[in-house]
Amino acid sequence: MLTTVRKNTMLTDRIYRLTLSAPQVAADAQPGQFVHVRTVPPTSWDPFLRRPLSIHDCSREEGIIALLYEVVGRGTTLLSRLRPGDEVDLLGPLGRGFTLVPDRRPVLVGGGLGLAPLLFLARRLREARQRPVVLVGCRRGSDVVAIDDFAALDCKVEVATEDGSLGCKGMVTTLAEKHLECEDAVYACGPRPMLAAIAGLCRGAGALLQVSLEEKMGCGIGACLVCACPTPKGYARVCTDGPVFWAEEVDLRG
Amino acid sequence: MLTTVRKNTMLTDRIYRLTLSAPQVAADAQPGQFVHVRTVPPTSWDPFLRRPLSIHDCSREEGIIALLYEVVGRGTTLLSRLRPGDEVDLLGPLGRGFTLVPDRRPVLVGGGLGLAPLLFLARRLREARQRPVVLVGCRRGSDVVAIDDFAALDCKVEVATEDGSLGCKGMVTTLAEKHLECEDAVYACGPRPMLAAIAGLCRGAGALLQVSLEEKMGCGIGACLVCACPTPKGYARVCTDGPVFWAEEVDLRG
Amino acid sequence: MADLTAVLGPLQLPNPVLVASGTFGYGEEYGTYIDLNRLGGIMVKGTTLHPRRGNRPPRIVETPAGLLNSVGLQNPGVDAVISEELPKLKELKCPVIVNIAGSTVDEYAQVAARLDGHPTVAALEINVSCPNVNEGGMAFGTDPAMVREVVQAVRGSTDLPLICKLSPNVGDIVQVAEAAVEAGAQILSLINTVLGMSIDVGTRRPTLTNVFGGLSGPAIRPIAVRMVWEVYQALRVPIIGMGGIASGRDALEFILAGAGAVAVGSANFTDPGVCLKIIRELEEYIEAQGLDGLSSLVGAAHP
Amino acid sequence: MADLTAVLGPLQLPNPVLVASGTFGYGEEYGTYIDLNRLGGIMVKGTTLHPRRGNRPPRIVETPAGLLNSVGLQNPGVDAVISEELPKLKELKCPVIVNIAGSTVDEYAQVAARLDGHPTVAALEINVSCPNVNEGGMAFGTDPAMVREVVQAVRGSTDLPLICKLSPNVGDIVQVAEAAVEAGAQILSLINTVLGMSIDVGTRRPTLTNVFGGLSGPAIRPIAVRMVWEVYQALRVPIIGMGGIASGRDALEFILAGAGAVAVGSANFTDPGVCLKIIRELEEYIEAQGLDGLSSLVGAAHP
Ligand SMILES: Cc1cc2nc3c(=O)[nH]c(=O)nc-3n(C[C@H](O)[C@H](O)[C@H](O)COP(=O)(O)OP(=O)(O)OC[C@H]3O[C@@H](n4cnc5c(N)ncnc54)[C@H](O)[C@@H]3O)c2cc1C
Ligand SMILES: Cc1cc2nc3c(=O)[nH]c(=O)nc-3n(C[C@H](O)[C@H](O)[C@H](O)COP(=O)(O)OP(=O)(O)OC[C@H]3O[C@@H](n4cnc5c(N)ncnc54)[C@H](O)[C@@H]3O)c2cc1C
Ligand SMILES: Cc1cc2nc3c(=O)[nH]c(=O)nc-3n(C[C@H](O)[C@H](O)[C@H](O)COP(=O)(O)O)c2cc1C
Ligand SMILES: Cc1cc2nc3c(=O)[nH]c(=O)nc-3n(C[C@H](O)[C@H](O)[C@H](O)COP(=O)(O)O)c2cc1C
Ligand code: FES
Ligand code: FES
Repeated sequence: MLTTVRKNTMLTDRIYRLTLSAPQVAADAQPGQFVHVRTVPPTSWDPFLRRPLSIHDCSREEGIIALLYEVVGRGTTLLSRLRPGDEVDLLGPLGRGFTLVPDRRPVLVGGGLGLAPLLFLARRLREARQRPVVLVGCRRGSDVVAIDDFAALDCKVEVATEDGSLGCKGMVTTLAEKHLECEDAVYACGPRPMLAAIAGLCRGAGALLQVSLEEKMGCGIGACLVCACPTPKGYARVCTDGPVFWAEEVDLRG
Repeated sequence: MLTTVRKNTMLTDRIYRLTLSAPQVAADAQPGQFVHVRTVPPTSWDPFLRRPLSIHDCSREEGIIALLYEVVGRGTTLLSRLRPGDEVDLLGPLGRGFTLVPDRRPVLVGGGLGLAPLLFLARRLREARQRPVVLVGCRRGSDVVAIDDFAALDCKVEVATEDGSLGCKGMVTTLAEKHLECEDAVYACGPRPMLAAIAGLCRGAGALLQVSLEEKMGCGIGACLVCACPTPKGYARVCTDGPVFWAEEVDLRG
Repeated sequence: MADLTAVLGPLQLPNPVLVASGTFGYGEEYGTYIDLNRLGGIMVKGTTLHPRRGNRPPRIVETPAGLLNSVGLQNPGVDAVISEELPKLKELKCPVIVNIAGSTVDEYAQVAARLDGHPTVAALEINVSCPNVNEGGMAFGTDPAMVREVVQAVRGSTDLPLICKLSPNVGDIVQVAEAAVEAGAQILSLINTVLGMSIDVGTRRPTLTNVFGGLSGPAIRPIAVRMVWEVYQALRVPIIGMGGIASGRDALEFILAGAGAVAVGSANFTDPGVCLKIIRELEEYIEAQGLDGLSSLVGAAHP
Repeated sequence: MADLTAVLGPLQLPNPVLVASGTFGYGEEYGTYIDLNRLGGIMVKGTTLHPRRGNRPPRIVETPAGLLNSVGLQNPGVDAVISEELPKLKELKCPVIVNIAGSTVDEYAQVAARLDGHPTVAALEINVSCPNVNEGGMAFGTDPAMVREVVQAVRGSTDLPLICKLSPNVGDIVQVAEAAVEAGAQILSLINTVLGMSIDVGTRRPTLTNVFGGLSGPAIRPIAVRMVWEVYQALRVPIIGMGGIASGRDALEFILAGAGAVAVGSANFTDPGVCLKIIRELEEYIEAQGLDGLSSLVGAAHP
């Protein structure tokens, strides 16, 4: 599906927000779902694969979605060159998103760019009259982005940085531990070790936990079986059985 | 060498003129030389090879060069997407250009996009106080471009189109035949059969003929030997022994 | 409207564009993107006697104009395929071809026997790129004698049209092709993935848990076209060509080299609509050239 | 400054980045783009006993992330190389390796004999991908016995360090590598181009006049890395790795797979400065990782 670049804003030296006119995606998207993005024009076969990116924000009314991405390799470097008016070919919305748990107190935990899907989630939680706490963990203070957007939704935001240059010094798991005394529906996205740690905390505290996982993808729609994620019942597909799983469904050490 | 797009103007449905800030190329270029252009950003390996394009026009003072190209395949399609401010990686100026023959009456013969190198040549001939006649052959009148630019140099231009929709109906060789009665230094670029026909005429009329040839290229600088052109003494390299040859040097049937 | 019917020995296809095994699951997922009935055929994913978990991730790594995969034949086993998957494909208008795999000659034969006579199955495609556990894990497809043995065993277990899918990881593809045909394969598929690998310079370890993977995508197209050409030249046998096809032009390249039909694999990942686009482009080509069908193009590039 | 010295058996290189034979001529042309003295070595173009005209054009066709070439060993013959080309390379600081080719075992031996003891030649690289006229045009490199014969004959004709450059168009690269080493090759180069072809759907004829061509460029990198890995795993012999290298990362992939040095071919076409860029990236990597040289990285991805 062809979409059009509205804006491609550099937020830090490595992190960009790409805003796209994509009415169909915006109409159907659920928080936690992703789009599968082609990074080159149709006449080029390299890079060959699409890139999965979470839907960072979404406005049905305006027909736009936003993606928040970090430049890590060839594909994201190409994305960073996009300019307003350029066309972007994407598939989506794809995958299983977050389940909004009613009657529970939500806490959103994002490690690094794991923050990406949580803004859209926060927006939908607010629409459902819940008021999530948002916990953000980053290496350095200069990597912290999108805080204002959460604040604009009237969410409480707490930050932990490893170098202590913003918020508490330390890991986001420390923040989470404290919050599990009152909040009991956890939505988390970030590196596996972080998710595994959060899962341990939630088991202890009796909180419900959903995690959004990453795995390299081929088709992105469930057909090729390359995006395998170990579960007690064999391998699940991150692209269609996930990317969001209930913590119990998956083996987070794998 | 990185150059910057000034303009990329669509002249017809398939023909574009790309104007680049390229002071070094502009300083060194001779008419008939070409540049070897990369059509994708450095993070993409497809299309892999550079594309050879003649230097269509050149201004030392402004540090700019112009390329005139037809969209025929993957590389030129990518070029047609370039916008002002984009960077273009090119090598050049490359190859052996036209030798300006003094004390002879020049006629420039361009078949189709073979016209490309002739504007720069006309400019240099004018600077040398010669006044070339320019003969242009095209399939259809709507393919004829750059005529005004020759006129602005005060060159006489005659056009032949196969469908008769502009200028004389017929081949540019018919125009050439007539002119060989007075003009006696011929500079030609176009399809092989046209060049072979012109060569026949020039032999008959005793005119000096230089031809600019095309062959698929790898390195573009003389090292890989893929751009072979048959000559009486074995294969020559179009990229460095040419692209401009004296008609006698090469076997135009090959 | 151009007639695109493709006839490959005992197998007739509504058009020559199939989807390649393992890249398209059992079709279902792509059904939301395209009308599956318009495909030339679906080659479903590799089926073994028993269920297979597949390899530990990562199972994929992108390479220049292609990708390496090491799915490791994850599949629910032939019985589940028969009870769960084939029924869903029953109403489909295009032929369904089941790709079969095994670790021993006997396993191939048993899988074939269970599928024999199944009304939803138009043909079997034997994937000989699997490691032979009785030969120290050497792939069946790298040795003409082992290919002969597998094909013969399968031939003895079913009356279904038989396609043998060759591995490109050999010195002489014609030799292997000959063995397959002599043993009873009526059609050849070529090529399967090319053995490759990638190393993660960060971890300094192979990127794929399985170390090696199969290279597919546009990168391998020139190798695949060459092998189709060689086999057609030598044997004039019906061929399904594949390896990097992503456009009508690419499909034509294989057809001109000698393929009576083609299969599209990795390109589906880039564009789920690519097969229908290819069919449309072939139709346009045939009409523009004033041909009345495909057959005059098959192998037409040979002198 | 990181020490990049690479030692491959009898051959010592100032750094591990060579340029691959046939893609760099005799260096001259690239001399206007880079300081040739900074290269790890130059492998000059394939040299035969007598001058060769080469194939009729077109000799190249672009393919996804790569290219097919069929230059056909155009070269002025060994005597002209000795009298015209080698003298120009005399002052160069980096080693010069001459790639030799032939149509018969005897031709290889004669070319080697004429180059033996030449002060400008640091080593010979035997290109065994040439067709053997005495075996119906079958490439020497596809048969371990023929490889053995060629290498032995060359070994008998020169005391220069001997590199055998293997063809990837085989089922089992280790077998061929073994034959080459047993016959006296001290170093192996791998890989040469992969046999491929392309068809022009406009003319419906093979695009290359020669029909087949050799595939090179990033497209083949995963195949090349796999073969370097397999040969290193089996033989722990000094290897010069090549095939699609275009960055420091790519070079490291080969080194970690077991290559003591690498050669860059087609990527020079895309960027004449690529070799110096790769050398710089390797230096940066070694310094960033706190290593004191390359040697601990060679083959480090093996368990
Ligand atoms: C469901 C899902 C949602 C994601 N959402 C975001 C997001 O919102 N923002 C963001 O910055 N990143 C996100 N990622 C990670 C993102 O996909 C990778 O950073 C990106 O693909 C890297 O591409 P590259 O070409 O720059 O890197 P390269 O390293 O050049 O990529 C090489 C290959 O590896 C794959 N790859 C590399 N890293 C990852 C990864 N972490 N996960 C999956 N595939 C990877 C690429 O897709 C490509 O196929 C998400 C991943 C998944 C699976
Ligand atoms: C010295 C020289 C000067 C040229 N000057 C011009 C010019 O000023 N304007 C212009 O429009 N064209 C010119 N051409 C032709 C131009 O190079 C091709 O049209 C262009 O490379 C096509 O690229 P593509 O990717 O669009 O086509 P594709 O068909 O996709 O290209 C595939 C491959 O074939 C090569 N190729 C295709 N056609 C030609 C051709 N005619 N000559 C050489 N290589 C070719 C490409 O470079 C590429 O490697 C010139 C060619 C040469 C050799
Ligand atoms: C993810 C993936 C899984 C595959 N699984 C199978 C399989 O199960 N059986 C088989 O015969 N081929 C399998 N293949 C090979 C393809 O069917 C096809 O032969 C190959 O990918 C070349 O075609 P392509 O370049 O169009 O992808 C698989 C390929 C991919 C990419
Ligand atoms: C145009 C061209 C000419 C080549 N000529 C030779 C040659 O004469 N001898 C040889 O051994 N290899 C030759 N090769 C193969 C290269 O040396 C190299 O092994 C191969 O291209 C793979 O490396 P690359 O992908 O970096 O190009 C040639 C390759 C190309 C592209
Ligand atoms: S990416 Fe293909 S199944 Fe998930
Ligand atoms: S293109 Fe390499 S020698 Fe001309």
